[in-house]
Order: sequence, then C-alpha cells, then structure tokens
Amino acid sequence: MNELIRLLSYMICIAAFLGLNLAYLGWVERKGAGHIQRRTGPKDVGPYGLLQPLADGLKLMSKQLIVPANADRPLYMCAPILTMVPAVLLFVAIPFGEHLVPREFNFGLLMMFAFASVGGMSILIGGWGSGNKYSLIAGARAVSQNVAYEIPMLITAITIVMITGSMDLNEIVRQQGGFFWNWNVFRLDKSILMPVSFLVFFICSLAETNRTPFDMGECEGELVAGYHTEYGGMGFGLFMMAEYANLVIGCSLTTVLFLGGWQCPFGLFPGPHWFLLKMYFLIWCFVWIRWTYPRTTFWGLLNLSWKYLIPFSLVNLLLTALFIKVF
Amino acid sequence: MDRAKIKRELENLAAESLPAEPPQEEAPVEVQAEAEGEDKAKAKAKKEDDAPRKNGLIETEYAKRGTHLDVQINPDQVVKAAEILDGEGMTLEMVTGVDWLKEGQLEVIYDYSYPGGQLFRVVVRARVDRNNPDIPTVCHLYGGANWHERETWEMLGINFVGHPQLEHFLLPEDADFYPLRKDFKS
Amino acid sequence: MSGYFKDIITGLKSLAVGLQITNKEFLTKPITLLYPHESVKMYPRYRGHIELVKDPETGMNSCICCGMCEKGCPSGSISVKSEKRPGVKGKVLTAYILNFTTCSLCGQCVENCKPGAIRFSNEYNLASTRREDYIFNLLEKLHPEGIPEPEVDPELLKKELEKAEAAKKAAAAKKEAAAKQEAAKKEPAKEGGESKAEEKS
Amino acid sequence: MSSLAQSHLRETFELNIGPQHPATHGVLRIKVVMDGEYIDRAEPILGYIHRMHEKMGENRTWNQFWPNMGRLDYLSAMAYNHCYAGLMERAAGIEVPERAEYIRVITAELNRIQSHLLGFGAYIMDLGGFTPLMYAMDEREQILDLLESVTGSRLTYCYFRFGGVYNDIDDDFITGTRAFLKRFRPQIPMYHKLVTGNAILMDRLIGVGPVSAEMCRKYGATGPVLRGSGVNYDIRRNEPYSVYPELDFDIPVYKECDSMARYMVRMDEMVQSCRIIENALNKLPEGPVMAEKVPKALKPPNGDYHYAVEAARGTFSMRTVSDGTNTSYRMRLRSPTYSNVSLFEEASRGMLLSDALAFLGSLDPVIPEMDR
Repeated sequence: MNELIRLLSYMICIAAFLGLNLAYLGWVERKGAGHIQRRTGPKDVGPYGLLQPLADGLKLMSKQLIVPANADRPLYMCAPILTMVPAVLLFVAIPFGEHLVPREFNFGLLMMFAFASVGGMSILIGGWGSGNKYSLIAGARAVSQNVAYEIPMLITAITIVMITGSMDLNEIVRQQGGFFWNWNVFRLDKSILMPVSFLVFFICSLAETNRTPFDMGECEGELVAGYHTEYGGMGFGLFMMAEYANLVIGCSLTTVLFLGGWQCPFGLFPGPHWFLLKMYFLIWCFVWIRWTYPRTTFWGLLNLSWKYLIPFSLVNLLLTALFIKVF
Repeated sequence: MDRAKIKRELENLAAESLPAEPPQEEAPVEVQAEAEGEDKAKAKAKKEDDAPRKNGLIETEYAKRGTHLDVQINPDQVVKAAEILDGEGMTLEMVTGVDWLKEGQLEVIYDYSYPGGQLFRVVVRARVDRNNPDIPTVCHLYGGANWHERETWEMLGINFVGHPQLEHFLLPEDADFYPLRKDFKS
Repeated sequence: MSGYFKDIITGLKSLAVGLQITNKEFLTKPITLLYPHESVKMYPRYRGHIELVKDPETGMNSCICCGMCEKGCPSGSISVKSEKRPGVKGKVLTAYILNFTTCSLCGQCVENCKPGAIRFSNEYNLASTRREDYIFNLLEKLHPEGIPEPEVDPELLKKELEKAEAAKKAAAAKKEAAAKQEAAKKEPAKEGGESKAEEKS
Repeated sequence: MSSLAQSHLRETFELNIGPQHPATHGVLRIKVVMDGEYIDRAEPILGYIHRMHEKMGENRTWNQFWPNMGRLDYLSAMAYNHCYAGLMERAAGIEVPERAEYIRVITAELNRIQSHLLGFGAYIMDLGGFTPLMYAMDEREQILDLLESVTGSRLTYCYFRFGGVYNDIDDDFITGTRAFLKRFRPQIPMYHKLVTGNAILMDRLIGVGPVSAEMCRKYGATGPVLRGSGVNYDIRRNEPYSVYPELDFDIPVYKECDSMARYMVRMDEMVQSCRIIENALNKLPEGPVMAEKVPKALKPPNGDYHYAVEAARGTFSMRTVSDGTNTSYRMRLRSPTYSNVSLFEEASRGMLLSDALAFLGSLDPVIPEMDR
C-alpha cells in the first residue's frame, strides 16, 4: 500500500515536472534563439512572454487533426502517442536526488536504452503512416540514424558500467560522490579517454534526440518538416513535446552517467538542485548548439558515427578494461 | 577566340545563304507596298525600314548597338553558325524571337558572347516563315539553349525541330496561344 | 592517420569558435524594433501611396486636371474626374480616385505632375480585409470634413456669363441664319431642315 | 504506398520539391525522380509566377516600363534599373552626367551587398543554420534604410531615369554609407568564423555540386556560378559600363568549381563592393544628376539594342527592338538565374538529395526573375 502511494505521488510529480519542462523548454528555446539572433524572442504574452507556452498549447489543441487521405490511419494516429510513452516512462528510473527516485531498478541503465529506441520506432511509424514521401524518407533516415548512434552510446555506457560495476543509475551517482574529480568525466585513473568519451556520449544524445546538427528526421531545408509534415494540431504538439522530453532524458542521463548526478562538485550539500543545475546547463548547451550550427547531411552523420564515434568509444572501452584489469 | 576567323566564317555562311531564296524574302513586302497603293512614294521612302533585312553580315558599332557582329542567315544554317561559334569558345547567352507581323515572318535571334576576357558579342539571326516556323535546334551544342528555345517556342510558336522537350514551360499546360505574337489579343 | 586527428581537432576548434560567437551575441542587447509598440522612422522621401497637396494659401488642391498622372501611370490606377464650373478658372477636380490595389508605387504620376499637386504620403499602416478600402478618393482624403466648393470669382463669372450669353446669341443667330438658309434652299422639305438644325444645336 | 511510382528495373519514386518548399526560395518546383536518397533526374519546372514582363514591355511606354525593372529580381533591382537605363541611353543617345553615374554605381553596389547578404543568410538557412540569416538581415536592414532614404523604397526601387537618377543623394546618405561600411567590414570575418570555417558546413559544401567551366559556357551560366568555376568573367570588367573602369576593385575567382567556391565568390564580392562604394564616394563629383535634354516621350531610332550589366546573380542583359515609337516592339530580358538554374538538371544527376538542395542554394536562384 505504501509503495502504491509512493508510486502514485511520484507519477503526479513527474507529470507536473514533465509538463512544466515541456512547456517551458519551448519557451527557453525560443527565447534563447531570439537572443542569439539579436532578437527578443516571445515577449508579448505575459511578462517576458512567459505565458507563451500556454497560448501555443491552446492554439495546438484547438486545431483540427486532419488525417491525410492516403495515410495508414492506425499507424498515423498511434505514432505521436508512441513517441510520448517511452519519454514519460523513462523518468521512472532517473534519480533526481539520493532518495528522490521514482523507482530504483538495478537495471535502470538497460531500461533507459531499451525504451529510448522506441522513440526512433515512433518516428518511423509516423513517417510511414503519413503517406507522404518526405515523411517516408525522414522515417528511413531516422531509423538508420538511431541504429548508428545507439552503438557508440551503448559502448560508452558499458564503459561506465565497467567502472562503477552497476547498472543502477542511483548507484552510479553514489559512486561519483565527493569532489568533482570523482565524476566519471574526470576519472582519468580509469581511462584517459574519459573526457572524450563524455563528448561522444554528448554527441550521441544530441543525435538520439534529433537536435539540430543531426535532425535528419525533420530537416526543413530538404524534407519540409520530415516525419511530422502531415501532423497538425496536437499530433504535432505531441511530437514537439516528445522532443523536449527526450531532451530532458538525454541530459539527465548524461548528468547521471558523467557529471555526478545529484552530487555537489565540492562534496557539500548534495541534492536535486545540483542535478537540475547540471541538467539545465546541458539543455542550454543543446539549445545553444542548435542555433549555432548548420545541419549535417545524412551522409556526414553516418560518417561521424562510424568513423569517429564508434572507434573512439571502442578504444575507450578497451582502455578501461585494461586499466581495470591492470590496477 | 579569333575575331577575324569568326567574322570570316560567318560572312561566308551568310554569303552562302544569300542567293538561296531571295524571292521569298521579297514577296511580303511587295504585297504590302501594293496595299498602300495611294502613297507609294511614302512607302518607297519607308521601304528601307520596313523591308525585312537581307541575309548578310553587318559590323555594328558597339557603343550604339551593344553588339559587334550582326549576321543574318538562313534558318537551316543556325546549327552551322553555332558550331563555328562553339568551336571558338563562345557562349550562347540567349535565344529569342521577334514577330514581324507585316512581313509575315518570325525572327529568331541568338546572342553569343565570349566569356574569356575579350569583349565580343555576336548576334545571329534567322528569319522563318510565319506559317511554317521551323528552325533546327542548337540544343545538342548548347545545353542552355534548351530552356531558351522552349520559351521561344511557347511564346512565339517557333518550332525548334529536334528539340528534346517542346512542352509548356512558363505558361500553363493548357495554353493554346502564343502571347508574344503581335496578333495575340488577351 | 595524422590527418584524421588533425581533422577532428580543427573541426572541434571551428565548432567552438562558432559557439563563442553566438554566445557573444546572446549577451549583447537585441536590436529588434518592436513594431506595434514602437514605430518605424519614416524617411521624408518615403514613397507611400500618393496624396493631394493642400495649397496653404487657398486650402485647396492645386490640381489642374491635365490628366498627365493618369496617362503616365503604368497600371492605369489613377482616374481624375473633373468638370467645368461657372465662375471658376480652369477645371475643377471632383474626384481623384487612386486604385491602390494595382498601384506599383513607381512615382511616375508625381514626376509627371507639373503643378506639383500630388506627392507621396508617409502612410504605411495600410491594413484592411476589404478590397474596397484600397480604392482611395484622394480628394476626400484631403478634405475629410467635406470637399469645399471652389471660390467663385464674380468678375470671371460675369465675364463668363457674358461670354455665354454672347455665345448663346451667336448660336441663336447662327441657327436662325441656318434655318433661313435651309428654308430658302429647300422650301418644300421644311420639317426636315428644321429638325436638322435642331440636331446641330 | 500505392502512390509511389515504381519501375520494373529499379525502385525509383517521384518527389515533388516545391512549388511550396522551404528550400526553393520561392515558387520553383523541381520534379525529382529519386533512387533512394539519390537523385536520378531532377527537372526544374518554372512559371508559377510568370507575369509576362516581355509583353508588358511591348504595351507600356518606355517610361512606364520602369516599375517592372524592380519586380524582376527583387533583390538586385538596382542593377536591373541600371541595365534598362543604360539600354535606353544607348538607344536614344543620351549622355548621362558623371555624378548620376557615380550615384548609380554606389546604389547598385549597395544593392549587390544586400542581395549577397540575403543570399548568404538564406543559403545557410537551407543548410539548417538559422542564426546567420538573422545577422545578415540585420546588416541588410542598414542598407535598405540607406537606400530607402534616397530612393523612397525598400525593395522595388524605381530610382534611375533615362539620363540620370530620380533625385540626388544628400550628405546624410554619404555619411550613413560610410558609417555602414565601417560597421559592415568587421562583420565579414565574423561570418567566416561563424559559418565558413565551421566543420559541418565545410563538410557539406566542399566538393559538392561540381560545375565545370565548360558546363558554364554551354549553359550560359554567369555570375558567381561562373566565377566559382575559375572563369574570370565579370561584365563590370569585361564589358565595362557606367564608371566601373574608373573604380578599382578585384574580381574574386575560385577554381574549385564546387558549392563552396560559389559561396566564397559571393562573400568576397561583398568585400569588393565595399571597396567600390568607398572608392566611388571619394571620387563623387559635383554636378547635376539628370541629363539636360531628355525628351518626355522617348523615341529611339529603329533597330536592335543590347545592353548587359552584372547583376548580383550574373549577367543581366536586355535586348530591345525599337520601331521608332514610344513603346518597344520587342523587349527581351535575359535573366541570369534562368541560365544558371538550367544546368541544375544535368549537374544534379546522381547527387544525394541533401547535396542537390545545397547545390541549388549555391546557384542562388531568385524565382520572379527566372519566370519573368
């Protein structure tokens, strides 16, 4: 019974946290883009445009959901939901604080990866179901992109597992306690390639969340809007929200695995505030990167993965294994 | 690019074409002159302006006309002319047409220029009969002529024989008129 | 192999440089002009739609109704309506209609206007959902409170009246003379001649 | 997917890019036969905003044709104005005062910078980078303000007249232009740092969309496309008009023949345009801006006239056939993008879709000018 109440309250909290994040990350992105581009961004709806997400949501919800005539209707309808489900589910394993974990799994990391690949699936389903050639190309791209980037991401994660000896996310964070040199990024005693490995993981999460230098699924210069070309109203809204949810998850995971999660860099007052600080900094980096770089090609993206990221992560894995064995 | 050579060869080409069909060239003018029977003197004075230009090469003054050589040849010789100019490294800037309603002719104008440093512009013209406006295409020599010829075909109705794709281009697909012809009324 | 690492390093460096620049821009103040709250500074030469110029002395327009603007307009969007009024020198402008939907703001009309009766306005907030709103009567725009009647010059009126009278008399005389002539010429067909004369008058 | 046209030999499908597509800069439609992500055949289809400017030239008087010149290439309207002015001055034998020519050159070059700025920004936006567009727009806005202060219009300038320009420039414009140059010059190295040097962009542009000099010649491609193929051809130099021979500037030429070369030509041309403007401002003579005796109703003598200028996208030339009346008998407008884009079909064969669109962007098409 106690467990049930605990779970329920966590679910409500997560829904609130997620909802707030999804709404306001859009605002952050627009505001950030605005200021980077010498503009002001949203500013008229509420103070500093803070009510803008509300207005956007209202607009999206009031729109009619038009299903294209030659769409595969069931697939078309379920794709936006499918993209949202894993995003919400994944929060169950993320340790916000030492005791602020919805559910402690001892295989949290595994679950993360298992569900994350469903996101790519939903893009494929949406792209295929729309009955639009642009969407179809986008879907095909999204799949090979996900496949290409999950490999280095997984290998890097395995490195972490080897260092910490656990797949429990909270346990991984616990092991990074103390000063910031105990964080996995700086664990040079385990493998000198750890910072590089962090970079690899960061790039992979960028690609996995379909953010700009790697947004092959929706590159508007070529594929109009990619997999969500045919989606309007809340269908599009869900895709949009899922993107931000994935962003939060990707950054959370990076924080947990490399930046010591809820641990304080100076060993003082660890807690969820540190986690949020690190996570939002990473999210800001994502936004910053998005509004700075042009997009790669599909080709360049695969090249990057197979030629640079996978070799690096493999070397890192080997080095780590060696260091663990030797020392 | 050899100016003298281009001039010589085009001159030869124009001279070749000169005796070929003089009566056809003359015919419409006579009709017109007859029509204006009453002020024949006036027509005669004006005849020089009104009469279609004879085939031949004119060296035009660049400052006044914007071209250096202006050559008029027979329609079947435009490919030959294009070959000469292509061999000298000239580029085909545009193909266009003019409708000479009074003479009952359509004129096709090819503008060549030299992209290699020297300033040299050559205009090649050919006149085709308005009722039978066939002229060979130069598409196989100049890829860029494709669009220009296609446009000239759809605007003026000049049929470029051998053109790979004489389809509507700028106008709607169901357009059955030639808007740049002088007798076109919208 | 060294090229491989060199590529990575130069690539990462170039990416870092880009981030630096956008970061710098992020921290500088935005330069946007927030349009509905602030308004754009208009240049005196701004070519808006045309408007009639109010003569400061008479408070009227100085259009002489020559129609040069109408003729010069490439799209035929101007139509000048005028009439002759008794006692007023020249023609009187009754309506100056600008069809702004077809106007291309080229300025040929202003250039062609010899008396300088039209100029460009600085108005740019022209938004409407109805097409009819863009058919301006510039005369009404010049005098929103009502178009004033042009001043009647009594001397000119007198002269004109006299002239008209004289013309009338002359016409009558002519008519009479013509009728007489006609009558003299064609005695039997009297009616026909008369009707012809009537037609003429 | 029943709608995918499938051939027996290879699985290809047709994809319509445009007429409404974010990468086509307007209403250009490209019918593409795709083999997976590769392009089998791409056929540009034009005419979505065809307005028959050439017929308008036959119906309108010489003076009335002025507004049309701004509506062809809305980005480099000044150069188009220049061509028309030059054409009619050549036809009617009008001498233009020197000051007017200097003003023409200054405004036309400002216009060129403006056009290249937008071309640059929009090109990077095609490639997915949105921010450079906004920076370019910021600079462009300064130019538009300057040009508005002198011509009264921001885009469709109808500023030149036969025998001069509509109105004189004032000191505010001169100081404003100098201030702009001072402000703009350091921006170009910033663009190079932010965009050109970016590894992602280099990866996308270098070696993509090869167009050889021979291909340019065959298709009549001009402007940055030709100069990006290693041919040093610029009407301003090779067929000097106006006062360009008196001004000193270089013609940027790149031999790489790829998208990067074309992009770099545009970037360098902006620098050269700055040089021209500065030079012209220094040399600006006093005097009238309109020729004295220009008849209101122009009647050039019978015959053909041809005039070419270097617009932002290449050689814009006009050929008019006058029959001695106050309208033209035939007006032919040769627009540069028309020829530049015509080589797209041949050059894009076998390209990846994303490369082809990067290549299309590097041709910098302006659709109203192609369709005329």
